[in-house]
Parts: sequence; C-alpha cells; structure tokens
Amino acid sequence: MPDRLNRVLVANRGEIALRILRACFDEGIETVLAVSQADVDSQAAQLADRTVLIGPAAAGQSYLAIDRIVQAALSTGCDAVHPGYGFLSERPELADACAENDIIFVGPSGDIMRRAGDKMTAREVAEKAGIPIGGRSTPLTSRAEAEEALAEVLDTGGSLPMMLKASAGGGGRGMSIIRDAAEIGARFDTAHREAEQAFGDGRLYLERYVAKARHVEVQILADAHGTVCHLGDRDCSTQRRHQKLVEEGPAPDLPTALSEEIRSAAVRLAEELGYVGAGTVEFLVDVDRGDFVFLEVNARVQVEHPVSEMVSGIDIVREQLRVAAGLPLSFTQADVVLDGHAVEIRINAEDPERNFLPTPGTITRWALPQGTGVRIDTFAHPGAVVSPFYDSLVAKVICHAPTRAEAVEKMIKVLRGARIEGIKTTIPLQLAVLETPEFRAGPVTTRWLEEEYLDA
Amino acid sequence: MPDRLNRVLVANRGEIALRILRACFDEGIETVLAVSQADVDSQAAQLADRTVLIGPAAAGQSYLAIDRIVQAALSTGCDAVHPGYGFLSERPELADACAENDIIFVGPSGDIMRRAGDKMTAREVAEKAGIPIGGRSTPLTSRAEAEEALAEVLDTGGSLPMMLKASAGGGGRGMSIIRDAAEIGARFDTAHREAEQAFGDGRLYLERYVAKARHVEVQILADAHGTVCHLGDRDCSTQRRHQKLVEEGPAPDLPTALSEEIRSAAVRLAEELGYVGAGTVEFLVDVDRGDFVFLEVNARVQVEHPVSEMVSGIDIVREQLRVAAGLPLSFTQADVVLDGHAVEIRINAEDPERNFLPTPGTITRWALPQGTGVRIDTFAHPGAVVSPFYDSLVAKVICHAPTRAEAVEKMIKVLRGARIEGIKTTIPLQLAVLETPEFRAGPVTTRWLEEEYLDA
Amino acid sequence: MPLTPDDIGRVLDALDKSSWDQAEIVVDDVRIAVGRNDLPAPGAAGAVAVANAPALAAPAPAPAAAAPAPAVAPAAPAHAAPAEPQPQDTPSADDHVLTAPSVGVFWRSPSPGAPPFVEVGSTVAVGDTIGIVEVMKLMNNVVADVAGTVTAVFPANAEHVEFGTPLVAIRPDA
Amino acid sequence: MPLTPDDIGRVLDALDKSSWDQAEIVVDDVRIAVGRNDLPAPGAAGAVAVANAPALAAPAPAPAAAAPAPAVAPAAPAHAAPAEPQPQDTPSADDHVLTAPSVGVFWRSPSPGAPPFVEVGSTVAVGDTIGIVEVMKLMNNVVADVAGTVTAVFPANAEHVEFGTPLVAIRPDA
Repeated sequence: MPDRLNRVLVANRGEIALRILRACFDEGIETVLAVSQADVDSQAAQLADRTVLIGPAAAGQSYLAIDRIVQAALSTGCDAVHPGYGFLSERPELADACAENDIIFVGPSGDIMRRAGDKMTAREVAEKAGIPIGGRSTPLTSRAEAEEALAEVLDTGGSLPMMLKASAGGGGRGMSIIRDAAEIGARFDTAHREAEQAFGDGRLYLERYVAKARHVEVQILADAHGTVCHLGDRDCSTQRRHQKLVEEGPAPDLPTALSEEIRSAAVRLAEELGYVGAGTVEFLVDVDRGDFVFLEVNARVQVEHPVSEMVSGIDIVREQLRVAAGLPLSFTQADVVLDGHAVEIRINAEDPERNFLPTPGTITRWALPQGTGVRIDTFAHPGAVVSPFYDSLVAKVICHAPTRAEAVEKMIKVLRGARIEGIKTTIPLQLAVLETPEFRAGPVTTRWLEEEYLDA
Repeated sequence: MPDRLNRVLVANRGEIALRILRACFDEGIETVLAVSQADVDSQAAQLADRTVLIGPAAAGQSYLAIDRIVQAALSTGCDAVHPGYGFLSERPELADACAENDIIFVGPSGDIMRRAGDKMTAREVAEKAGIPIGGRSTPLTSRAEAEEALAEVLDTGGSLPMMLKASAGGGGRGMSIIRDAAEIGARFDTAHREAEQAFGDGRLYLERYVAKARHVEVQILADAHGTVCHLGDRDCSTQRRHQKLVEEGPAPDLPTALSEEIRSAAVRLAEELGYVGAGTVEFLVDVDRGDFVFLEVNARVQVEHPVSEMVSGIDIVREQLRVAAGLPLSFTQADVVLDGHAVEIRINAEDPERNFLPTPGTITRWALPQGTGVRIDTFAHPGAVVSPFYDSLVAKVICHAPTRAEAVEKMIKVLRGARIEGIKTTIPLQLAVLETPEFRAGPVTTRWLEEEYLDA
Repeated sequence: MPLTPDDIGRVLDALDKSSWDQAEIVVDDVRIAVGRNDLPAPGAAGAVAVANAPALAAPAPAPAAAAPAPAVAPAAPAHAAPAEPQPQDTPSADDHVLTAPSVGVFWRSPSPGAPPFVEVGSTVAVGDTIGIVEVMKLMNNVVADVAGTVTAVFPANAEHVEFGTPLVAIRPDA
Repeated sequence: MPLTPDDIGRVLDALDKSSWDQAEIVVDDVRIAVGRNDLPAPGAAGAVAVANAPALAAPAPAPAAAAPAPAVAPAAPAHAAPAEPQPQDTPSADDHVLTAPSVGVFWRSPSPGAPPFVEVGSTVAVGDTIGIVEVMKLMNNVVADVAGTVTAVFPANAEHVEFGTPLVAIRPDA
C-alpha cells in the first residue's frame, strides 16, 4: 500500500462531495469528481481538479452504477475512490470491484462491510463481543412455551417489561405488554386468540419492551494496524420516519457509566469485526432500564459526522483518507478530548406543512448568519439548483458551544436569521422543535417528535 | 456606560459589514445596517436584523454622510455605531457627532483620533514616548548649515547613509545620497546648484536614506481601563501604489529583539495617546540599519486584521464591541500566544493587465477551495454584483499554517483552485507574486513589487 | 464595450421606426427592452440597482420595496406604523410621488403648532414646500416639482423616514 | 461606466418622443423602466433567466452547455488528445451526432486488428453498430438511429470517453 493517496475519485455529489474535496485539499490529494449530467456545473464540479461525466441525471445510470464509477476511476488514473454517504457507500460490490482493479476503496473491505452490514451477522459478532443485542424469542405456540421463554429471559439477565407480539402481523393486534411475570400465561392466551382471529396465525414472540428509547450512536475510526478509537457518542433521537431531524453530541444526560459502556462496546465491536475506516455503531438506549442494546453498524462516514468533529477537533474525512493509504490514525484514544456540545440540523428542501414534500428548484435567496462555532456544510448559494433527481439535503448547520443550552441557543439564532427563498425548507419545523421546553430540557425519546410533538 | 451594547448600527458595506454582523451575532447584539440604494439587497442587508435606507448609491449621500449615519442610528434606537474601515471610520467628526447624540462610537474618541490621525501630532507623541521618528532637518541654505546638521544627526544617534533632498521639488533633481560624512560639503554644493536651476530654490534638507524598507505594523487593542495589548506584527511590504497586495504576520525574519522593540513601541504609543479600541501602528523597518521609524497610526480596524486574528486566535471585532461597551479586554498580553503564520490577499475586481482598471459587474461564477486554516471573508457568490460605486475589494483570503512556507503554499493552492467569472480580479498577479523566488524566500521590501517585479 | 447614451438613442430611434411591438436588446451590460400596442416589454435581467426615475414615477419595483416604506426590514421597524393616518384622496398610479431625499424625520409643518404645509386637497405650484425632512437639525425642504393637487400625505408628522420613502402624491394639473 | 443624470435625461427624452408604451433600459447599475397608456413599466431585477424575445431572436446564452462536449474539466484531461485524427468530411451542424451512453473506452472495431465498424464515408442503416463503449469489460454497442453517411468519427480507438462525448456524425439520407 502507498503511504499516501495521489488522486481520489469522489463518487458523490452535494455537500458531501464538497466536504471530501476539502479533506483532499488539506491532505494535498488531487481530486476527480464523478458527475452526472445534472451536476456538471455544481460548486463541487468547479472545485475538483477535474470531472468525469459518467452518465445522465438518473442515479441508476450515474451515482449508483458501480461499473461506471470504477471505469471513471480507471480512466482518470485515480488510486482511490471515496464513496461519501448514501449511493454506493455501503455496497460491498463497489469495494470488491475497486479491489479487483487495484483501486483503494476509502472504507472497509467488501468482506468487513458484508459482516457489518448484514444485521444477523453483525448481531452475532456483537453477541460474541459481549454486547447486549436485545434478542427476540423464537415463535411461541403455547402458554407453556411462553412461560418457559420468559423464565429464560429473566434467568439470562433480561428484565421486565417484556412484550408479546404476533409473528404474522402488526398494528397492535395480538400485542401485549408483560409487566409482571405472573401475567404471562393469561396474556399469552388473550394475545394468541387475537392473533389467530386477525391473521389466522396465533404464534407470538417475546421481545424486550422499551417504553422510552433513545437513539445513541458512537463514532468510530479504525486504521489498518488494529487501532480503533471512538470520538464519543451522538444522540439522534429526534426523528421522523427514521429520518434524523436534529443530531447532537455528546449524547446529553447519559449517565457516565452508561456512556462509557456504550463507547467501549462500539470499540469492541469494531475490533471484533476487524473494522477499518470511519464507521458508526448505533445503539438503542432504554431510558427506564438505564441500559442499551446494539442496533446496527453504518460502515461509512455519516451525514452527522461534523457533530463529532466539532467536539473532538478531529477531521474524520482526513482520517479516512489517511487510513485508506495505510497510515495509522493521527491520534490515540488518549488524545481525544471532547470539548463542549455540538448540535446539527439538516436543512432539507422539503415542505413540512405539506407532509415533507420535496421542493426542488432554484434557490433565489440564501443567506445564513455566520458566527464563531457555527459551521455550515452546503452546496447552496443564491442561484443554486436543488435537483429533483437526488435527495433533498441542501445544507447542514452545526453549532458548537461550551454547553448544550448554548449550542441550542446558537442554532436557534442561526435558523431565525436564515433568509432562504425559492425552496421550502424544514427550518420552520426544526426551529419549532428546538424551541420546545421538551427539547430544551432534553433528551427526548425516539417517539417524541412523531407521537407527541407532531401529533399534538 | 452600559456593560453591553444592545443594538449597533453598522455604517459600512461589503465584506466588512458581514464581518461586523458576525461579531455582533457572537456578542448577542442586535444589528441595523445602514444601506445605500445600491445595497438594499446585499447579503449583509439580508443578515442584519433590519436595514435603514440612508441615501442613493453615491457614497457622498450615503456612507460618507455623517448626519445621515447619525440620524439612522437615532431613528432605529441604536446605542452604538460601528464604522468599519474606509468611509467615515477615521473621521473624528463622526465620533464627535455620535458623542453629542449619546451614541457610542466603536472606535477611539474624536480627540484621540485627531491626535492619532494628524501626522505631526502623532510624531510628537511618538517622540515623547521615545520612539524613533526618523525626522528630517530644517531647510538648509549653506554648506556650513549642512555640515552642522549632519554632525548633529550623527551625534544624536543617527547614522549614514543620509540623503539631501530639494525642499522645493522632487523627481531626483537636487537629490544626493551621503555615505561618508566627509562628502557632505561637496554634495551639498552640487545638489544646491541643481535645485536652484530646476526649481529656482536651492534649499535642501537632510533625511535618513533607507535603501531597503519594509512596511511593518503592529495590531493594537486597548480598553477604556488603560490596558493596551498587541497581537504581534504584520508585514505589508508587497505594495503597489501604496495599496497592499499581500499581507502577512508575524512579520517574517524580523530579529527577535527588533520585533520586540517594535511591538513595545506600538504599545507605548497607544498608551501615550490614551488610545481606546482597535488600532494599528505602522512602522518603516530599515533593513540595512536593522532599526525602525514610526510612520503613522490607523485608528480603525484594518482590512488585514484577520491575519492577526488567525495567529492569535483573538477576535478583534468582538473585542472592539466589548471595549466600546466599557468592558475590559477579554485577555491579557500574557494570554496572547502567536501560533504559526498567516497570509492574506485581497481579491479586488480589477484587471492587472489593464493597469488595475476596476471591473465592476455581476459575478457569474464564484467557487473557492475550502480547507483547514483557510478563511474567506467576502460578500461574493454567483450572481453577486460588484458595484461601480464603491471600492473594488471583493474578498479576502487568509491562509494559516504552522510555517510561512506552508501558509504561502496553501494560499497558492487556494488561488489556483479559485473559479471566478464575470469580473476580472487581481488573482493572477497575486499568484505570480506568491510564486516568485523572491517572495517565497521573503521578506521583500516596499520597492520590490513596483520597481523590481512589475518593472522587470 | 458598453453602448453610449447616443448609441442607445439611435437604437431606440431604430426600434421606434420598426414594426416590432416588443423588443429586448442586450449589449454587454446594456439591456434595452420595449413594448407597445398592449404588449409588455420583455422581463428583466439580473440588475440589482434600480434607478430613481422621478419624472416618470416608474413604479419600478425594487427587489425590496414597491410599498411606501422602502426599507428592507426583516424585523418589524419600531416606527413603521403611521400614528395619524391621513385622509387619502385615493391617489392613482398616475399621480406624481415626492420621496424623501434622505433618511430623517418628516415634518409636516414649519414649526410645532403651525399649520401643515399641505393637506390632501391642497393645490401646489412648482417650488412650493410640501414638508421638511430633518437630518440632524438640518432642515431639508421638500418642494413640489410639478403643479397640481395633493392626493395623499403618506408619513405622519415626526415620523422617521428613509431615503426614497414616499412623502406626498400630487395629481398634476391637466 | 455609469450613466450620468444628463445621459439619463437624453435617454428619457428619446423615449418620451418615441411611440413606446413601455420601456426598460439597463446600463451597468442604472436601470430605467417606463410605461404609459395603462401599461406598467417593465418589472425589475432579481430574476436570473433572461426572457427570450423571439421576435428579435436575442441570443439568450444558456448557462451551461449547448456545446458538443459537456464535460467541465478545469484541468486538461490526460486523454483528451486524439491519437489518430480521423479524416473529416467536414460534418455540418445538421448532421446527426451519436454520443457515448456512458463513461468508458471507445472501440472502433469489434476486436483488436479487425476492421473498424465505420469510417468516414461509410453508409449506415438504422441499427448498424458504429462502435463500442466498454465499461468494465461490459461491451455496449452503439448503434445508428438514422440511416445515412458517416461524416466524422470523433474519438480515436481506445480513447476514454465520458457520457455524452460525441462519437460519430451521420449525414442522414435525404
């Protein structure tokens, strides 16, 4: 492996393409940007050392076409491909195709990606690393089986409340929460009958019931020499349909012991996977129980990576490029000092008043306040086009301050001062969310936004 | 005096208006922007909390109209006015008018400004503070007077070479360099005759001859409690017609003792003046003699202030606002640690190939590389208009790195990667200058650009 | 190489004699757009500055403000609400509008307590003072540049105005 | 070079004497917009697109690319120079141009050493293969969608092409 990359193909677009170009600028690496017909004149296209037009606007024939990406890298003499996030970033086939053509893939190998990306395999690895995975039982067909299964859960460290759920369906039919072990028999019978009537299949399974969940994730960086470091955790519980609306770090009000356990679990998992590169390990934190279970691994740089960059001072994309060249991480775990608090919001070109309908178009006005600790990652400017062909992320605003309250306050000031016209954005919703007493008191749970705030 | 400002009138435009808005954002101060008709839709107009249209585009009826500026502040309930640089920033009359109307002027008082701004007064104050002012002699009418004058210079710490110059004219007629004290008589006679013939006035004066001069200036911040701190020095020797093309700090290759003397001279002068606010003390460094003389005081924030911000980590405009509110500086001299080296270039809308003709117009393309330690202060974006009514400064690029060589290298990369269309800019010249062996070896003298580089 | 005014005059003459009902000419920074016979002139380009064409009272909507108060004021200006709305003789688009020559304070009368210079319905001759815009104790008389009848007085007495704020509307004598 | 007030006066005089009902003049930062006979002055500023005035066929410059090679490549591409320039039958603007369906490598013949699919002067029918664009060992035949005579083959054999790179020009049969 070389000890530095000479020329990187950036196989992405929008703000993350600019972010990668920036890291390449810092590392002194030449850049080639793979562009679709829609992006030939983007800011990133202007800033890359050169561009290759790989296909039409449709992503299937451009940013999602593995052969075209690899061909573009070969045609332009690139020694590496950075996939960004989304698109092909977690497709092991791209990592494989790069390897076959002696191109460095900036990310884990195809094999590691397969192990990390497959939920079942990742859970097995996590279990092996001693990380709780909050498993569900096998389908239960009788009261006796159910009683036995619950007893086993409680014997092996599980705790109430647990939940019975219908194997065949959802929507609350055949569902029952067990708060007292003595209830299991009666609850099984009722739910079993309900499931039989509703779905013609009375089988149920037992699963941990989490009334109040938080989405907490840990930023990992690992090099090819076996070193794995974390940059602390992030909380992304403010979600709508699994889309993150507000991200922040470190995860607020997490008991120190729990936070340390989660971070060390993430590092152990990455070590167990033989992980190389930047990645995120996602956990569900059970607020009532005060514990956590493993959810999944994201084997890529994430949209919200700047949150961890702001609090750690470490440039995650530069580290990705170093690691891809075979270099060790530029820091050790002891060097990682988390300073203050950072909040990120995604400005999406969507209309929150019309069910988050995407609003592509030309941005006619774009002005955002500048300030210390205010970072804006974006391709937007007055006159910039939000293409209908791709996702609706226009900008990320990250605010960093000594405390969570100050960071949130700063974000509110930035969003209030934003002057954007030509597209509708999610800012009004984000502003309203940031200003709720619930969010300010924080942390909220994953159901808060949809079930309490938006429903109310 | 209040201990904070509530609402500031920003009496400027372009990049410095945005810079001041940024500092007000950080300090939590409301902003009102005074705009001319030409600027009603500028980026700064969009980001200010509100705007006041003070007059037509012509600066004489807008940004240079003291009464309109003060009226605008009164009309909108501002408790302070920030003048930026240029325009009215060094007009004591504005400071006076603000004082008369109980508005805080963000800058020194009219009286201090008069003392600092008048060259003669400033030199007297400097002399009192023991700072060399490199004075010229009174007009000399005879050989005997000339011999006496030279003897006095040499007795009072002056040194050769000295220069005889015609009192009545310039252009080399009647000028003579004295490198040996014994020559003074003969040289006087020749020059005296020449001056008499050329100007009908044979009087000459004696002045220190500086073959190799550097423009070195010291950034000062002073509060109303008598504390004066400096943020190190800057070198702005790369000039064309007294316009600075490249600025950098700390001044490179200045002997430590000399640098310390210059910085302490600047602080002493500010103390002697009773200076309050941000200011710059300019010196001419005589490379051959290894000493310096005082030139002048700039009683405002300067275009090149970011150079000192980057190396000191201190936000000069925020400190201006603090000091204006009567607060002490947020740091002491001991806190000022100069880290690395910073270089600034000004992107002007001028055509270097057509004698720096201004090229106002609409910017059709604007993309500049981003990177760590790269700061860009600008109002520009694709579609932005460079107005023919005002100066041609479009953007400042500041590059910060551990060493001068790295900072220069970074700047070259940024300028090479800049994609600007619609206006001509000074970038090609700046790039060429940065790439010369002379500049890279640095430091150059004030005559280098015009007499050696551009003439060659 | 921008067109000179003479060039533009010649272009306009040529267009005038032509049979076009709509035209647009762009030469570098110069753009000429005209229309007639009920056809509008083609829409405009990217210029930001808008010239004040007082004689023609072009309702040229500046990006910010076609409204009486030309301030671009994201935050509501404290003084925007006229204290005493004037009776209006429904000024029409053809009326001539005098605007403030400067930021300042609008005075309707020469001194406190004195009758106002003009009211709605007053007739004015060219050169008549219609009000004062005070800038830091400097009194700027605003004078009528057409003769006619006042159809509106926009700001209240002592109201803060900005450059270009409409002051009075005058229906010119026929 | 902004207009002076005198210049503006002359322009306005010219307009005044003209028969135009609406007009707009923009010179650098100066914009003059007028209207009469119930027609408003042309709207102002802000818009980026320039209206296409078909009557005068204003050459509205498209922001991006009408040109054949749509790649934006600030640095000179290493492979841009065709190794073996083809004799060209001076293709005209009316000729039909087939472009690359993908980034890839252009092959003029089905296999090394074999004669090229087409040369300048070849006649082609609809569906005839004119070349191959290889993407990672996947061979994409490029076929003629008009019948006619080949007037140009743009890339050299084995040259790297991008999506949209012109491959051959065909003069359609009359």
